[in-house]
Amino acid sequence: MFRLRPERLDCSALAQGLGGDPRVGGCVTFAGVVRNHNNGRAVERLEYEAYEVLAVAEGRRIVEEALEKFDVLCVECEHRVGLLEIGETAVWVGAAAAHRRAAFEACQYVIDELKVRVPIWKKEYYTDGGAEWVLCAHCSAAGPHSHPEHVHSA
Amino acid sequence: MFRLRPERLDCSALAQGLGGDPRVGGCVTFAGVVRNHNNGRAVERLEYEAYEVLAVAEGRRIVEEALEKFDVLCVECEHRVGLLEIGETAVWVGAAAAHRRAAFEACQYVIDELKVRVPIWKKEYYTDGGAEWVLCAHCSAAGPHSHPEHVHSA
Amino acid sequence: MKKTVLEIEVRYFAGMRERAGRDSEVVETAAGTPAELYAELRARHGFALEQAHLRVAVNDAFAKWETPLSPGDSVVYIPPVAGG
Amino acid sequence: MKKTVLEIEVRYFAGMRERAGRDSEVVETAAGTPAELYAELRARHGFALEQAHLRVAVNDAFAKWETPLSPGDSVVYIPPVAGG
Repeated sequence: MFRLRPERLDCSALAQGLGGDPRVGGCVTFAGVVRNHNNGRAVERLEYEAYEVLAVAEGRRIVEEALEKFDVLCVECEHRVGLLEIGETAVWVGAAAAHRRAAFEACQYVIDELKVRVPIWKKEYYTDGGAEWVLCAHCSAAGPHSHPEHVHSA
Repeated sequence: MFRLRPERLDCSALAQGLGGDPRVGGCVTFAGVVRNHNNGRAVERLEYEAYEVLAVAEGRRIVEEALEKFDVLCVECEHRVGLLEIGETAVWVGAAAAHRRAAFEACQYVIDELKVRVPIWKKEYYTDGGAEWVLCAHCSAAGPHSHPEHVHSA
Repeated sequence: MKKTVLEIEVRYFAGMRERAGRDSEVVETAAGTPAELYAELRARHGFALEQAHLRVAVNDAFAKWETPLSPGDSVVYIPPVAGG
Repeated sequence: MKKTVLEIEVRYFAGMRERAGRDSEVVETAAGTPAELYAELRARHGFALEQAHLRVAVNDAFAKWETPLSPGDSVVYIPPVAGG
């Protein structure tokens, strides 16, 4: 399941929800956290804006794909929208499986795909007073389907 | 840091402890959970026994290696000892980094190495009343340094 | 041949929303596809991004740039995403 | 040449502990290395595992099988581990 949330993500509850199935042997989680820097600039806070209908539809598709591709029992993902302070969780992904390899793979798949496919945008507010919608020069140059790891957040 | 614990692991507190550094952009965690089955037999509970001094020394070495090998800010690992019920967490690994790839790699490194190097053993109590120290036939045949993913737990 | 004029709803997000100075607008256009419509809107609002750097959604689903538009369609241009 | 007899503490874990029926014992042995000592102990307690499937620790650190033993050394034979 994939959800957008305007309030803080409850990572503890999300992690606990993963382990309900007695066949689960391993749970892998990823939390993307607001960093205090990006591309050399000091960041004070972030704002996430989503094209909600399509973001939820695409997020759910990615979760479904992970469930099909990997031998996992449960995959969950939530993404925050609105204003976030440093240290707050912007996105949380969890995968549970009988064996750990599949849980690692599914968790990585979801966050990798989310970052290139789900229509959510981020505005960085800098400590020097400026603010910018993050629009990676590299990605713009390479086209809309390229969005490698070098970018912006974790 | 690596610790052995006779009481339940507090995964929420462990996860929260990862994110303290404002440079952290991504946290990856792995929780190894007691499954209700192994190699086709129904498992009722588990017992973990450690050669404590060496287990702690080797566990800390593995955590140090992860900190050196990957661009991570924090790596933590705790392993349970004693009797565990189905669904309880036997081992928890967390890694925090500015960028997610390093956090995933460090987390996987620690659990992969722990499973082959740290002197901790597991006794399975089966629902049919039997009990056995887990001693993988494959691993015994291949020698002490071989202990691939097929085994026992996640 | 006279081109049909359609009413199309365009919604804007993030940097494009700020550049356009609005969340959405209904445009009357002779554009037959999202690609043609983007050329019009880019000229009107001064959007920086070339079409090649965007994706497009029609009626809340990803669509091709050459999909024929129908009256009342809702169009969203999607700049490079930055979630996570 | 007469071999020296050493007192060595051996501690047992997991299946070896249960097989030996004790946590530890002090053995007087003419074995000069952990390998020679394991052969003795295997014969005495009937341990199933061959040396090739074990590691050995001397004084709480991993050691080589041919490390010379000294009086008072503490030895642990380590069956394949199963943590995690």
